[in-house]
Amino acid sequence: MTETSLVVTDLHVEFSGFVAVGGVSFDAHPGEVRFLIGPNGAGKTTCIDAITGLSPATGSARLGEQELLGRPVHKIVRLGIGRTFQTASVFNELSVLQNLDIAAGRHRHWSSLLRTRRGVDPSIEQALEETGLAGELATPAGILSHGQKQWLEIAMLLVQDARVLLLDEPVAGMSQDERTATGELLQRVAAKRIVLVVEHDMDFMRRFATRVTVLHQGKVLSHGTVAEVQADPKVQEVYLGTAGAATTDAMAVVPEAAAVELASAPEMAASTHHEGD
Amino acid sequence: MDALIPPLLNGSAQGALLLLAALGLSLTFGQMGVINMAHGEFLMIGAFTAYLVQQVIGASDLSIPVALPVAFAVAGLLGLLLEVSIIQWMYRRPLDTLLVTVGVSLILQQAALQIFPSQGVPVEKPGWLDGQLTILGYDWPLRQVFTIVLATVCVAALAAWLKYTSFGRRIRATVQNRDLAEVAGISTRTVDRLTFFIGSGLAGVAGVAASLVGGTNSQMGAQYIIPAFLVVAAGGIGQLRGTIVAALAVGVGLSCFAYWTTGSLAQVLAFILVIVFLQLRPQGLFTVRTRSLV
Amino acid sequence: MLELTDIEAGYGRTRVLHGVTVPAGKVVAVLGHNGAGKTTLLRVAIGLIKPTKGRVFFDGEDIASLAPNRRVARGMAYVPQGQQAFGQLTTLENLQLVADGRRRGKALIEAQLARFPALEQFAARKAGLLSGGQRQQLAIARALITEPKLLILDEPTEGIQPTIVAEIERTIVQLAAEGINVLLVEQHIGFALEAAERYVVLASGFVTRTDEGGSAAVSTVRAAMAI
Amino acid sequence: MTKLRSLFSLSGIGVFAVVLLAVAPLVLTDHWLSNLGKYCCWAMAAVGIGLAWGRGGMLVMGQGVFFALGAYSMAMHLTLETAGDGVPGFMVLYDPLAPLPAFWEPFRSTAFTLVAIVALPVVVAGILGYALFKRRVKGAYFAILTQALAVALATLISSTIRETGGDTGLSDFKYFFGFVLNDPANRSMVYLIAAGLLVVCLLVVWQLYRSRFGELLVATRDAEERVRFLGYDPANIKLVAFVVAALMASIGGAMFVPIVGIITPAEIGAAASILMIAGVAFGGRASLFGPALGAMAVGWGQSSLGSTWPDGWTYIIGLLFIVVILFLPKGLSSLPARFAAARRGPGEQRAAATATRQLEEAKS
Amino acid sequence: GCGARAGDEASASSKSAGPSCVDTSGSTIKLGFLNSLTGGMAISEKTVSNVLHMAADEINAGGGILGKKIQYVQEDGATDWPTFAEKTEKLLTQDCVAAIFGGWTSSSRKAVKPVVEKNNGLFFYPVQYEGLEASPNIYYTGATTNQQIIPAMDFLASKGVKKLFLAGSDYVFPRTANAIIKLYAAKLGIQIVGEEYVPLDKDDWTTQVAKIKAAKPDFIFNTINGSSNVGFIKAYYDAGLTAATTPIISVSIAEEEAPAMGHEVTGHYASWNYFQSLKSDTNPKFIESWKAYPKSSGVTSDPMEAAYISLYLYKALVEAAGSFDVNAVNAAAKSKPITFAAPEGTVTLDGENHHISKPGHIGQINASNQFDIVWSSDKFIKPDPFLNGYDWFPANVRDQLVKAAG
Ligand SMILES: Nc1ncnc2c1ncn2[C@@H]1O[C@H](COP(=O)(O)OP(=O)(O)OP(=O)(O)O)[C@@H](O)[C@H]1O
Ligand SMILES: Nc1ncnc2c1ncn2[C@@H]1O[C@H](COP(=O)(O)OP(=O)(O)OP(=O)(O)O)[C@@H](O)[C@H]1O
Ligand SMILES: NC(N)=O
Ligand SMILES: [Mg+2]
Ligand SMILES: [Mg+2]
Repeated sequence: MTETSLVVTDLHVEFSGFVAVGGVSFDAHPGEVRFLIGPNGAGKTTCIDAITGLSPATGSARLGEQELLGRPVHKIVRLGIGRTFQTASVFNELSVLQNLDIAAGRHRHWSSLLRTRRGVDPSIEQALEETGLAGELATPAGILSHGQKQWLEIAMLLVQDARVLLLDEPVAGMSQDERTATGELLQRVAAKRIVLVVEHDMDFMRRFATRVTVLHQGKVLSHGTVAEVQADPKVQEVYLGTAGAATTDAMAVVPEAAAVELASAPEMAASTHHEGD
Repeated sequence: MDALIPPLLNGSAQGALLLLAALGLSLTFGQMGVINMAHGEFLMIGAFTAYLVQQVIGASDLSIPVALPVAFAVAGLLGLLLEVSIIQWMYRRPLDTLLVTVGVSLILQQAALQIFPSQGVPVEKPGWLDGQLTILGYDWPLRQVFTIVLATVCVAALAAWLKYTSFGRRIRATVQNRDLAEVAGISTRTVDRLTFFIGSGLAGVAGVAASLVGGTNSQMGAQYIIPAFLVVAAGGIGQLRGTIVAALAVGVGLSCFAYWTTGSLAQVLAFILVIVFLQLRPQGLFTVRTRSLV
Repeated sequence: MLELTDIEAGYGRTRVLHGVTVPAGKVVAVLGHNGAGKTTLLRVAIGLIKPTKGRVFFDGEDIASLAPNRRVARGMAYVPQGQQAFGQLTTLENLQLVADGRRRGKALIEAQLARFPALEQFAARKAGLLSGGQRQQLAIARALITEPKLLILDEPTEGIQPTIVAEIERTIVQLAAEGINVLLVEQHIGFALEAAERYVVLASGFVTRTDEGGSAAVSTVRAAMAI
Repeated sequence: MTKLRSLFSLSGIGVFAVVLLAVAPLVLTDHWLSNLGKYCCWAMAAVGIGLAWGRGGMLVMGQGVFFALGAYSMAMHLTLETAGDGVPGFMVLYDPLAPLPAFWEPFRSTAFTLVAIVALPVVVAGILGYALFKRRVKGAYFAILTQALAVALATLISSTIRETGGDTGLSDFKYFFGFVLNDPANRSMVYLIAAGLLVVCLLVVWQLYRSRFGELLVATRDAEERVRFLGYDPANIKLVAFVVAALMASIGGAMFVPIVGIITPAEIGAAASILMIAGVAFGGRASLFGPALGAMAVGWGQSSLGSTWPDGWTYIIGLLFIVVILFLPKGLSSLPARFAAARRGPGEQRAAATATRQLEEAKS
Repeated sequence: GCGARAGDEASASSKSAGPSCVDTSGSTIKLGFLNSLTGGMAISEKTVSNVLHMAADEINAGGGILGKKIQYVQEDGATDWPTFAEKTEKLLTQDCVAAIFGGWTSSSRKAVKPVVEKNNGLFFYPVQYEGLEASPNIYYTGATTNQQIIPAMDFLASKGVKKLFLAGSDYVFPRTANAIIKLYAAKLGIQIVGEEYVPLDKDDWTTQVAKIKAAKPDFIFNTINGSSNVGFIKAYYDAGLTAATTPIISVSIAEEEAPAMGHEVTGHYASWNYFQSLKSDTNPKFIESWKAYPKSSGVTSDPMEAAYISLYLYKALVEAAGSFDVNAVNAAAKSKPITFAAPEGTVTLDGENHHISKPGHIGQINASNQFDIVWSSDKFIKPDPFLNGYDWFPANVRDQLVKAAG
């Protein structure tokens, strides 16, 4: 694998004595949808916080040759790391287009800041299509619904052209169809980028994960393919419970055809935005 | 020693007065997030109340003890009126409360100027505050000791109220997330009103203490408001012990600087030091952090 | 117990709900896509949004004019979407806040701490420092402490680990069995339909389907959601 | 649509310029013209506050500090110009034998003074802003801190009477860069410079508001931490707005001196700084013209209502604060939009048609 | 087009002082009253403003000035010196008043001065001040230093004071006055054991009083203005100082202020030219009229008296000149001695420096907050704003000041 990878080695995060992450190592490569799972409080979000510079950490997190730890947040972003938040945060007063335009700004020369936006960047248009937000272009982001905001966040990552996407529970609160669409979007995105997803939706994980790392109490409990992890009794005990085997969720009964049909973005948009039409 | 003890004694009294002025703010600003620029005028109202009490019962030994609860009630009720009429509509934009209350403070100042004699009114010190206490061979005016005792009592009462009743929790919950507090069964309106009543009432008490220090006139509140805010900010928003430490530090600092340099420069130095301190510790002395992003 | 009829509501001039009626029932599930108006509906139910039209009945009484905290006092409890907690208060204080003034307040807190071990472990930690899932557990515990007659849950299992999701699902079924009513927004359609006596499907603020739960087919519901 | 709006604003600035620069000198008496010049100076500071506060969310309650930098730079120069080679008269009063304080010396130079008016606020605001924003000081803290700075500076000036003229201030200037200030022709020239500078300030914010920077600034106001995760340092974004605002205040202060003929700590202290904000809030903090017009209106109110009804004026300005913030948080300039929206009625707000049209327009 | 540049002064000054717009054709004459009715100094200035109204009413009742009734325009200086300048200009150029009366602080006067000079107007200033000034466009009816400060020092010397402490507000008057006091004290052999200033708008004096107590002076010279005095007095008594041990001599506490201190101030001294207790022919009438005046505060004081007579002085000047014209008024002041039977005695205007002669008095505060006069100058003191008659005042300073004043 010649492309740059994200390599986390022996990551430690401590909060005034409490060890939230105690020596976690994992890696993620372009072309895969990497999952990070584990019980509540296992340290997943904290790992992402550490990689993105939000929490002070020791150990190492490298993107290719670049060490990420110890840099300020915005410098890490400029190296190509993008993330979403467990609770969606977008610029409420700005329109969807403006949100995306700002996200796209990282690649522009600073002098372009002083000029007026003319036209819509192709990358923005594409991201709008991908996430089905095209109809909401002029909507202030503050009045989007929960799920729409999450899509907007993903779209912002896309236009940001991040090399690494760290997604903290990206499908929480989405309906099954929307989860499917999002998962497929992530699969497409992952072709050229590193995608790391934190999720508790096991059906979602089963469908889209290539490799999985399980955290527990700040340590790696297990890792491997979906099947390997699911079969691990330790994982079943602390995390999966019966969900490892049973299929309480509707995902199992989704006809493949329906999923495919739903995957095309414009229809998805039509189903979510109302009043407008 | 001569250069240290007197400013220390003076300064702790000055700090105590500042603490009294800041105590109400640590509730309304620190806990509720309301930036009440009219707090100084509530203090002024407390001082005028002391005057009126003296007019009614004479400047007897009793006048100040009587004036304290009356000033608390009067300033508190005015604060309540302010909350009900204006502040209650503004909890979702705390920064704007600053501007609204600037308007209130202008109006209260002008009203005081027109209602009372323009040169101010005299509030007399009761006889039992005449004299000094001798500490380490230095005279400590009883009036200063009284201010310290008063501040201590108020702080203790407030701390106990916040700690031993569930009210402290409810105030903090209400400020953090009104909707959530409401659906957690808290009557946020009651919490708001009561907090504002007590915060403003404490300003009234501070006003009685201030009336024994300087002039009682329409401008007096303006002297206290910015230092009081600085003290609350430097102490750490919502941190009672921070407010106490900061008030004493500023009081002693002011006094020392005034002792070593000049009164005017002392003001400047004290301000600059607090500003620099806040720059170094933007969350104040005692910090509370959360992970929430925005 | 809770019944909403012909609700119209929104934000400012934006209307989100158009004549939504939610029937009474032991467990009522509200289903719908993102932005369909589910959360808005629940906010109307608890009183955070005043509907511009329609009526809200609780225990046979019109409660449309009651403030949320009065509704809570009458036995409604609400778990909002998005892992909400009072971040500056400790976990324990978050619970004490609702237990204050209740008889057996201490015991109620104990019971919830037993149900959610993570909360017991981090009782002294500021809730703002908890992980997302821990906060969500806290939110549910806070609602349960009030011993409500009606529990309103907005995607309660969002962000929670599978073992505890199972625990919460068990709890919901159990509460229902104990006679507590539940109004539930849930994306796990399977579970929602299993638990619900009745369900309502919202699409773009309109009710597109109302039916008995239990035996309902997931595909029918999904079709109704996509209208 | 946006394009149209911004052209509309531009022509608004044009009209404003014509009124200030051509019409006002023709119709106003000398007294009112110089008053108008004074309002223009406040308006410059207000335009900056609009940028920093309205768009950037930084409630700058101490613009008096920067106003002072410009004003005192100018006043020191004019004082020295009036004093000729000697020490200014007021200094002789307090200490006849001491020399001119060292920091006064460079202000003998015209060039240095002009540079100082521009560079001082940039440097001071730069350092201050850098320190504050890097430490993530914001909201009420920021407001109170800046206010405290204004108080501290005013007190410092008051307490250094020999060095700065103290509470009494600096006044009695005879010349303005070689021009005799008493000459009406020169006074209208000074007015025209101030009015012209105000128009320039408006043009600057007009461009900033329609630029990407303007959007970024609003984004930073709404979710500062989130901006970080898009690869920007919000501290820098805020810093730019803060420095520009400081510069505008400084220029306003500098022009205030020859127009009004006196500068005192009261013009830069807490009350003065708050009054500047009053104008901005009144006119509309986030709008283009609101801050300038609001500041001018407050200035005019002070001159005219303060005359006819001195006791009442304080009540009016107090009520203005309350009513505007309570009922019109976006200021008077939001009134037209409100009426329009009310007429349009509900439902159409998020009309998809508009969005699509905008997309088309943006694409082309 | 550009106007005059430095150097072509002649053309400039002729242009600037354009023809006066004062309208003397009707049956009334417009005068401007300018005091702080709002802000910190309203505390002192409101009374002065009220007494001006009373004087105007009196003069109107007596037939007005040159047969014209006074029609006054009241302006608020708002305790803001630039506002004083703006309002002065407005009164002179928009309202076209014939003269302006008011002001209190020296700062306000210094703001007004260039404006009245530029527009060739008239300003009547009624408060004791620090001297070292004489403008052709200002008439000073309050004391200059040699009529108040110097008598006070003479009084202290006569009492055998050896150690003096100076306490003042931090602005031009106390600073300058104390500079002069220090010069004169050196001459009198009085040691200055300390000097403290507190900003006008602050009134916490506790630390400064502690310093005073430590310095053990025989007397305190008080040049504090406004309500800051209250804080000073309170801190003074808190510290256990008394009139018996460490008396205060003040130049700004008068009948009005004494009862407002919140502590009885019996036994302290003040140096003024007028006291309510003064026995003179015209004083009883003045006191009576004031007590009867609707907005009265009940007592009279030196600044009020000076404001009161400023209007009468103007009337006398105009009637001597037979005209409201500024140049004519100034010429009349120079050509014949203007005298006026003031409550403080018969005062004479010095046509050169525009100050008036005044008697120096030291009063001691009694239990009813009135002043018992304990010392008086042997005659009316001629105004000497630049202290020409005092050899201890350095000539080079005087020269520089005169030069700086232009
Ligand atoms: N700033 C902090 N101070 C103290 N403890 C913290 C802090 N941040 C996180 N923690 C603790 O670290 C642990 C890990 O939290 P983290 O948010 O990483 O969990 P998570 O794996 O993302 O869980 P979830 O699935 O619930 O989102 C939790 O117990 C949390 O309380
Ligand atoms: N504060 C608000 N102001 C204006 N519009 C809002 C606001 N909150 C929500 N909306 C709009 O109301 C509609 C319904 O939102 P709501 O949150 O009720 O959806 P939801 O069904 O709960 O979606 P989700 O599953 O994503 O949580 C959305 O289109 C959203 O844009
Ligand atoms: N002249 C005075 N007292 O300022
Ligand atoms: Mg997490
Ligand atoms: Mg929702």
